[in-house]
Amino acid sequence: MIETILGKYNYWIYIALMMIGFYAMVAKENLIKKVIGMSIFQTAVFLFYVSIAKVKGGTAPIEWHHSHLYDNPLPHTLMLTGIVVSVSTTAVALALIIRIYKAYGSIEEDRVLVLEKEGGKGE
Amino acid sequence: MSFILTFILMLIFWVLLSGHFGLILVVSAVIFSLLVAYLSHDLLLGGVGLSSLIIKSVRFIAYLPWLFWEILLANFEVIYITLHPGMKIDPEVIEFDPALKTDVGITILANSITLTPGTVTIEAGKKSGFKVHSLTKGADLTEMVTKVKWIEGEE
Amino acid sequence: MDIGTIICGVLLFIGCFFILVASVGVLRFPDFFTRIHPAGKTDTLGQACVLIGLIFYEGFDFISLKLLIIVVFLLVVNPTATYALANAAFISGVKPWKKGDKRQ
Amino acid sequence: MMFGLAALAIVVAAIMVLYRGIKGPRVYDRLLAINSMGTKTVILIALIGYMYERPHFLDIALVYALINFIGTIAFLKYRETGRLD
Amino acid sequence: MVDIIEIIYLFILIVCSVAAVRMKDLLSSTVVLGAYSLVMAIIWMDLNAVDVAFTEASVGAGITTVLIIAALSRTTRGEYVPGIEERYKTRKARRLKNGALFIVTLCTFGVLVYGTMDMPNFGDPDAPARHHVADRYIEKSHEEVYVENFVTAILASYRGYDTLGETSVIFTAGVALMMLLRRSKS
Amino acid sequence: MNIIYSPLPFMAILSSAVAVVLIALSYKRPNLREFWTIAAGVAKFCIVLSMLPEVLAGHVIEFSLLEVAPGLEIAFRADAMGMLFALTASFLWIVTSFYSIGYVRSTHEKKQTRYFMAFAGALSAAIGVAFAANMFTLFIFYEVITFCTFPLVAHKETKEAISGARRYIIYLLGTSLAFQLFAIFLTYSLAGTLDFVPGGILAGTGSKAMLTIIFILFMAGITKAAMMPFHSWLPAAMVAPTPASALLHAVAVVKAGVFTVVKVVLFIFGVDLLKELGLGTVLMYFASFTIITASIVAVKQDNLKRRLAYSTISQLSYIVFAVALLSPSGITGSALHIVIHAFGKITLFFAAGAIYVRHHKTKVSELDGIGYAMPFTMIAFTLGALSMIGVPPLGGFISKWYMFLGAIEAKHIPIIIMLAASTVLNAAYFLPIVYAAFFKKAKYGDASGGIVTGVQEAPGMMVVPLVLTSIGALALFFAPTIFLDLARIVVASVTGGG
Amino acid sequence: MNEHVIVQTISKILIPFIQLYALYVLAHGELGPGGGFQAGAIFGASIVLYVLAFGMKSAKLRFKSKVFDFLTSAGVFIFATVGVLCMIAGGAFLQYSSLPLPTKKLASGIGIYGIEIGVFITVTAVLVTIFFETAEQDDD
Amino acid sequence: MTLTEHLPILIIILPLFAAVIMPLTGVVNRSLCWYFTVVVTFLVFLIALSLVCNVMEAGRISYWLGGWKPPWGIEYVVDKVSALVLLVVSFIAFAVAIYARRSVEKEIAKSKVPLFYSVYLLFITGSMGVTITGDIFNLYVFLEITSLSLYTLIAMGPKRRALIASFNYLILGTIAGTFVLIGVGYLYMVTGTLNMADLRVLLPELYGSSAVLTAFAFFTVGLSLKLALFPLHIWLPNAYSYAPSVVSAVVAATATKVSAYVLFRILFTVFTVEFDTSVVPVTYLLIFFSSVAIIMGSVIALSQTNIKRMLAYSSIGQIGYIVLGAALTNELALTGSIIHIFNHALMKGSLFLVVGIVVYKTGIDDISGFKGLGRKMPISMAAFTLGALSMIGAPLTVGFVSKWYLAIGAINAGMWFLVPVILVSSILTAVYFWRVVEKIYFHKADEVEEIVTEYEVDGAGCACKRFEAPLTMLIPTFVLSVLCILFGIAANIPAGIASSAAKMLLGGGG
Repeated sequence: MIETILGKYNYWIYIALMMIGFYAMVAKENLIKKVIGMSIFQTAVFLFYVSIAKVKGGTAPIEWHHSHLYDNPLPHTLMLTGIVVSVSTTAVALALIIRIYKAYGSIEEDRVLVLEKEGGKGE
Repeated sequence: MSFILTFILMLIFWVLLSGHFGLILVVSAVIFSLLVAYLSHDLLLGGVGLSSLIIKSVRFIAYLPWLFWEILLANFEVIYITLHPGMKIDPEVIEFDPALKTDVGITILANSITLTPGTVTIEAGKKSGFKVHSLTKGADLTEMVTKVKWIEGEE
Repeated sequence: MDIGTIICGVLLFIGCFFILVASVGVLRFPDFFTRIHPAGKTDTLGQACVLIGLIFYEGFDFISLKLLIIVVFLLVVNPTATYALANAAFISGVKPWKKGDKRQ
Repeated sequence: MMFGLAALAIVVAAIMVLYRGIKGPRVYDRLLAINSMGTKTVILIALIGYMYERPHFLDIALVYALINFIGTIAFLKYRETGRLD
Repeated sequence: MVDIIEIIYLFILIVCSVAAVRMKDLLSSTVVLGAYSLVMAIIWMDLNAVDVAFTEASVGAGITTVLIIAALSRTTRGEYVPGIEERYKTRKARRLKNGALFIVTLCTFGVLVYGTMDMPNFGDPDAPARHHVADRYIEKSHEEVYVENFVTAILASYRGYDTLGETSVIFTAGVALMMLLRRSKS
Repeated sequence: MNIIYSPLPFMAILSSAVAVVLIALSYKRPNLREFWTIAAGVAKFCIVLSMLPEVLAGHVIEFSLLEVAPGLEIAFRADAMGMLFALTASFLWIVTSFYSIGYVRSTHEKKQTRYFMAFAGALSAAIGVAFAANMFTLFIFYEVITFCTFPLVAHKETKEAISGARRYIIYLLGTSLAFQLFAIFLTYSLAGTLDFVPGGILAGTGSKAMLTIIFILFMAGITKAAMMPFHSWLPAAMVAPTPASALLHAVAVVKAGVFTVVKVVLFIFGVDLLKELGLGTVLMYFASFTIITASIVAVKQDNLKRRLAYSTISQLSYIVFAVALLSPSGITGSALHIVIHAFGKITLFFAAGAIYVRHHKTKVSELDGIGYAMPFTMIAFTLGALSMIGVPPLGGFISKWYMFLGAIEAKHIPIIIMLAASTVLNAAYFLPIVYAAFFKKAKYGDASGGIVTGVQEAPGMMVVPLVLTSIGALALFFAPTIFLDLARIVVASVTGGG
Repeated sequence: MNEHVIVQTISKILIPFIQLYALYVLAHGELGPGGGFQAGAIFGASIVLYVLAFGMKSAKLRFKSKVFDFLTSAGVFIFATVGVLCMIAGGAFLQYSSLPLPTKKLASGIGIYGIEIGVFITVTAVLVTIFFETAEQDDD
Repeated sequence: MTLTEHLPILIIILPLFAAVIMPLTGVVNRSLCWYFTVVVTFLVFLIALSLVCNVMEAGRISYWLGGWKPPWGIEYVVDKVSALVLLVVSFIAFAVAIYARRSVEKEIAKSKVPLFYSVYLLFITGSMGVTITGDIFNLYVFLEITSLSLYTLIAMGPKRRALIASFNYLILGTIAGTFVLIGVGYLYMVTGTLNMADLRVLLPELYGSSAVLTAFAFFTVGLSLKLALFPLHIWLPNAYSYAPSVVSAVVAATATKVSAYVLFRILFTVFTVEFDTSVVPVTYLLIFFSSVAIIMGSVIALSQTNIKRMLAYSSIGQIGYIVLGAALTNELALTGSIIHIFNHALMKGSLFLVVGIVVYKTGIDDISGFKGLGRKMPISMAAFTLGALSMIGAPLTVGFVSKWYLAIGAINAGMWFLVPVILVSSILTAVYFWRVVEKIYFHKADEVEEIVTEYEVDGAGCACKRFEAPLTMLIPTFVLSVLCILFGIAANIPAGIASSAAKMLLGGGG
């Protein structure tokens, strides 16, 4: 049991991070907070992937005359793509937030919904 | 003029960074240096003559050892202040106008002031003059101002 | 153990000491303007020391050149960042702490 | 070992700075702390490179050295004019 | 030694993320997110993921923070704090919603923990992920792709098509931004 | 029994479907439009008629159009049972067309094009039901009837019309989707086919409970047969223009319903299976209940069309009841009643329409003395009513006779009493009208202007058809050979050649 | 930000170096860490720095947003074209070894370099576009 | 290699190229964009058609990207299922592209039209990339392209509410995408491969492992979120109803279908049927949720007054059908499910296109706005009626065919109690569509006249006359709705493909 917990410490941290991000993403009213939560959420997954790649005593996956034990390069590659997706999503989300602010004058989800019902513009 | 200089500078920088000389790399080094030079030559060395550039660079390099010495000296002072349990600080804001003419001069002076412990530039500009936050009272900056002016070549 | 390693060790020690002290300063000092002193430059010096130590360890090759470039850039960039920060705070009206004020 | 100890010292320093970064009280304090952490990161990356005996990852440290302050400048501009353009 | 640094940094990571999420001032939140990114870069280094660290460095330091600040500059900085009355009015609904979401989060957490139980240990050299496909990349990429960086070899050659997808994603984001925010000149 | 492959059944359907298009295209020229209607009616009747000799000779005409999906085939088969229905429907369509033309012209209805299109569409579908070779095809046309008749019911576009139409479609579509389709699904998955086979396809395929469920679902799903719990759409649909009601109630919709019931009973389950399950008796009692109840309700109705509607409900149940007897004579009676009731009821509706057109009367209580004003109409009405009651020498007698025989064959003696009682009830709701029309004095000084002395018939376009149909009702008593033969062929096939 | 002489001066000095460094990262993706995306991000950052130091107006004079619109497309186009060229040369999509070059090593190198440049161009252009569109206030 | 062998990649690359060039085309000549889009989507459609033919002839086509053998490189797989989905997506894309011209002119700012087409094509690219790929990570990448372009397209809606709809979708879409990514990670961790076919070989040994179960759970939840299975549908109604008409149509017709397809892939290709049914009883859960979706979607649709929202909720119900068919895991039901992907695309496409026409012409998207339109726009309304009949599942329409297969499949699976679910929802569908149809034909138009003249561009605008939409909008709409009938009558063709596809999926062919 102890070994399971200690042997996978990276994974536990990733789970914790992910949950923090996930909760922020769904529960926070502020839209920018949601985006921040999203960022954390996605980074957590990257951490998970990169943790898969790690090998004890391994070295970075760039050819090197000394070592013969490399870390797994594939997850790294995948996560480069992941980061790009994350940045793109963040950018689009921010653009939407700016537009929402322009239209409603608020970036709080519940306020915006109230304003939508009332048909007015806040602040 | 500045284009060529920037190009050469960039090429040198590339070589320092790279240390590889494969065919593709060398070709791309040249192309990329040209590209950067094209894009940014007026930024790095906009409107500066070659001779004054060399003079200023030499003077700046000559200025550096003194600066490092000052930095080192004053650092110990900060360490002393920091670690002293009594926290012997008495900050003040000094305002003065060094009457520097060039941007580079102002920058050098401001950053030098910031680097030498005990003082941090909090405002610097041609019009507004300098405002310096000092940890202890009575910081003396005149020597530095003179030296920077010397670099600028205004004496 | 060659001489480079020893010098490196010494410089690393000094650098780390500087950095640690700077951090203590950041923690201890009473307000923003005083904190910026250790954070802005004691730190810088410490970092420069560490990197120069690494240069000595490495000897002279392209890697140590790169280290040198890092040092140079750090020395150029750090004070600018410090200045930018101080200026931002100053412009938006943060009052410098005077002796006898309350800690912030 | 030597690098490891140095790195640990820097980690300790980073923790102290981070405390300031989270506690505040003002946003300037936070930014100051984060900025300071940024420079520590440069060192740490370099040291980790040496610990793994693969120092040519200094490229990453160089990135931080070169562009880490952009955020600070953006912050300055935002505080000063309220806009970034 | 690296492990120790990594563990410490992992905890710092959690502290940072909690702080970033909890702060009321969005600017501070952004700043702390910057710290998060820095810490993450170190962790990537510790995990030998240099390319990822590089990306994190260039994106985290140069782009994300600035973008969020830009968004703040065009919206508003503070998180809206409702007045006492309003808060009282919506308290029940909010509690219910947050409670439900918390339970959802907890469920996900449970599933993840459950899934982690059977994973190979962290850093296990015999883990299946390390073999099968990855072996070939490490052993053959120099002969087949003539590239020293395995990550680049996979990125550009073995899975080059993924990279095309990735570029398309970025392109999409660019066009999206033009669509959403560009003002027509007329 | 030979099978002849020929597209004739499909042509019969197509003829009026083509008419739909032609009518739509000539919406600007009323005369041409109505010509198409009539022409299609005649063409259809001719086609149907041309198949008659073959069918009477005991052959079956089959045509497979296409396979929608594996197991789902649109195919047509003209057999005796379908022929019965198709002949009636196609003949009555011609008559109704004339009547309709007279009706809509004299009431100046709007959207006549839509009206005629829907009419033609409904007829196509009715023939489709008649000639369907499998349950799937039948279901399709069953639904098409629903959709085509909807515009007819909602024709007036008043609130009342629309709500009536809504009820109409909810009942018909809802039940058919919910129950009938379900039953079809279950049937298919049990039997692996949906073809109508004399003697049934479900025998020996599923458990007793399952088959019972399917049977109940079918009976609940075929709402067009207007069995008692699902009957209320029919009075609601009375908001339609009278020719539409005539068509709906005498021919297309309800007959399609009972026809489907008959098909399901005889060709999906089969006589033997139902006997074995004992479901025929259940259905029979159900139908009997409807007959009696609907008749009682009909007596109370003052609105003429509503009274006719309840009469229809009761008469339809005769058909169901007769087939549920599962005896040869019963089936014969059932088949005959489809035809005979059609003629009788359409006459009654035509008469009601004529009264409405000429005098704007809709209530039974207003009809005093109308027989003198509209002698032809009311004589025809009387003939129709007598046929409904089952008085000789009218067609209704024959079918009732066979039903009695069937009940005796099936040894359901209590049922005979029910039949007698229902006949009395029939008389009770029809005869007062006849009595009032001819023997009561018209009330002068009525708010609606009253009845003016002298003959005031409806336009000839309306009177002629209704007289024709009444003559038909009469003729069926004297010359039922064709239909009787057809019915015998049906009986022969479903009872295993017995 | 006219008064920030220091920031402007330092930016002037740094921007060319950052740009060159970005290109260096691009070129050395095969040898060390880095590649098109990182290079693009760094290059984009240099332009962001320019905007921050000298203002949007000056930046738009210098870096036309139309050019970036063009580059946004051009990058993906280059990438895909490399793939299609491989197809035309008889291989599968993105199969560099089929490129008609003397050695496979060169073919692979050129192919990889080509797509990295494509990625680089798109990433730079998009990041700059994103920043331009996000940061620019509407003055109405 | 011949051109035919390159078709699997061309079908992706072609629209991608077009999307990339589109903004530049817009600089040259804005009106060129539309022609360009139409031509490209048509070519793509042709390619899809020929792929379908090839697959039906030769079976599974595999294309190695970069020439690398599958477990090492990325593989494109065209089999019967994916070919069918490709065909659907490309056809709808083509039809909607034709339709888009006038609608886009009206709803999108002029300077953004080229960008709009670009994003539209990216969306198509992404959808088809998701469909055709045989590599789970590549799937994620293309899923994200699809999502990002979709967020943008939705945000272009004319009302400001579109922005919130888009943002909410972005949040949930990102969660979904990341869940898929986690699933990919767990599978990769325990097997070391990303290729679907390879995974299928490697996974059975590991079925007991909790990591595999977790991966499966994340895939299922993430994809359910993407395809808006009932409790996770919250993003869909707003997204559909506030998006521009063109987008509503194309999204409703393709986006969720593609997600459903991916779910099939995960359920049947990556994992095996035995896993779905015996190791984890996920099929029962899916059956439950999809049944709830079928009923709830219809019930909620019943109470809607906005026509787009009504259609959106109806989509939720229809998605329930698709998932239900898959969850029953027998051949007939799966056939129904696959064919419903095809059919629903046709029906919903045509319905949304008609709504788009109405919005284009009158500016009203409320059900009451349909009053009396039967006379004014006979052709569009005929199309709407045909679509509605299909949705109800009247026989001889495509709707009936899918329901037939689903119902028979359900009975064959011994779950005949699902048949009432299908039928009840049919009735509910009938009720809420009939409401509209009745308004179209049997109600008098009230006060539409003023708005009509306001929107009447051609100047011929006498309100009592017809004001049918322009031909570019009318033709695709009508063609789609006629196809609803055509394939309802001649259902043998799609049913044949679908049933052999279902056989293949269940039989384990990759």
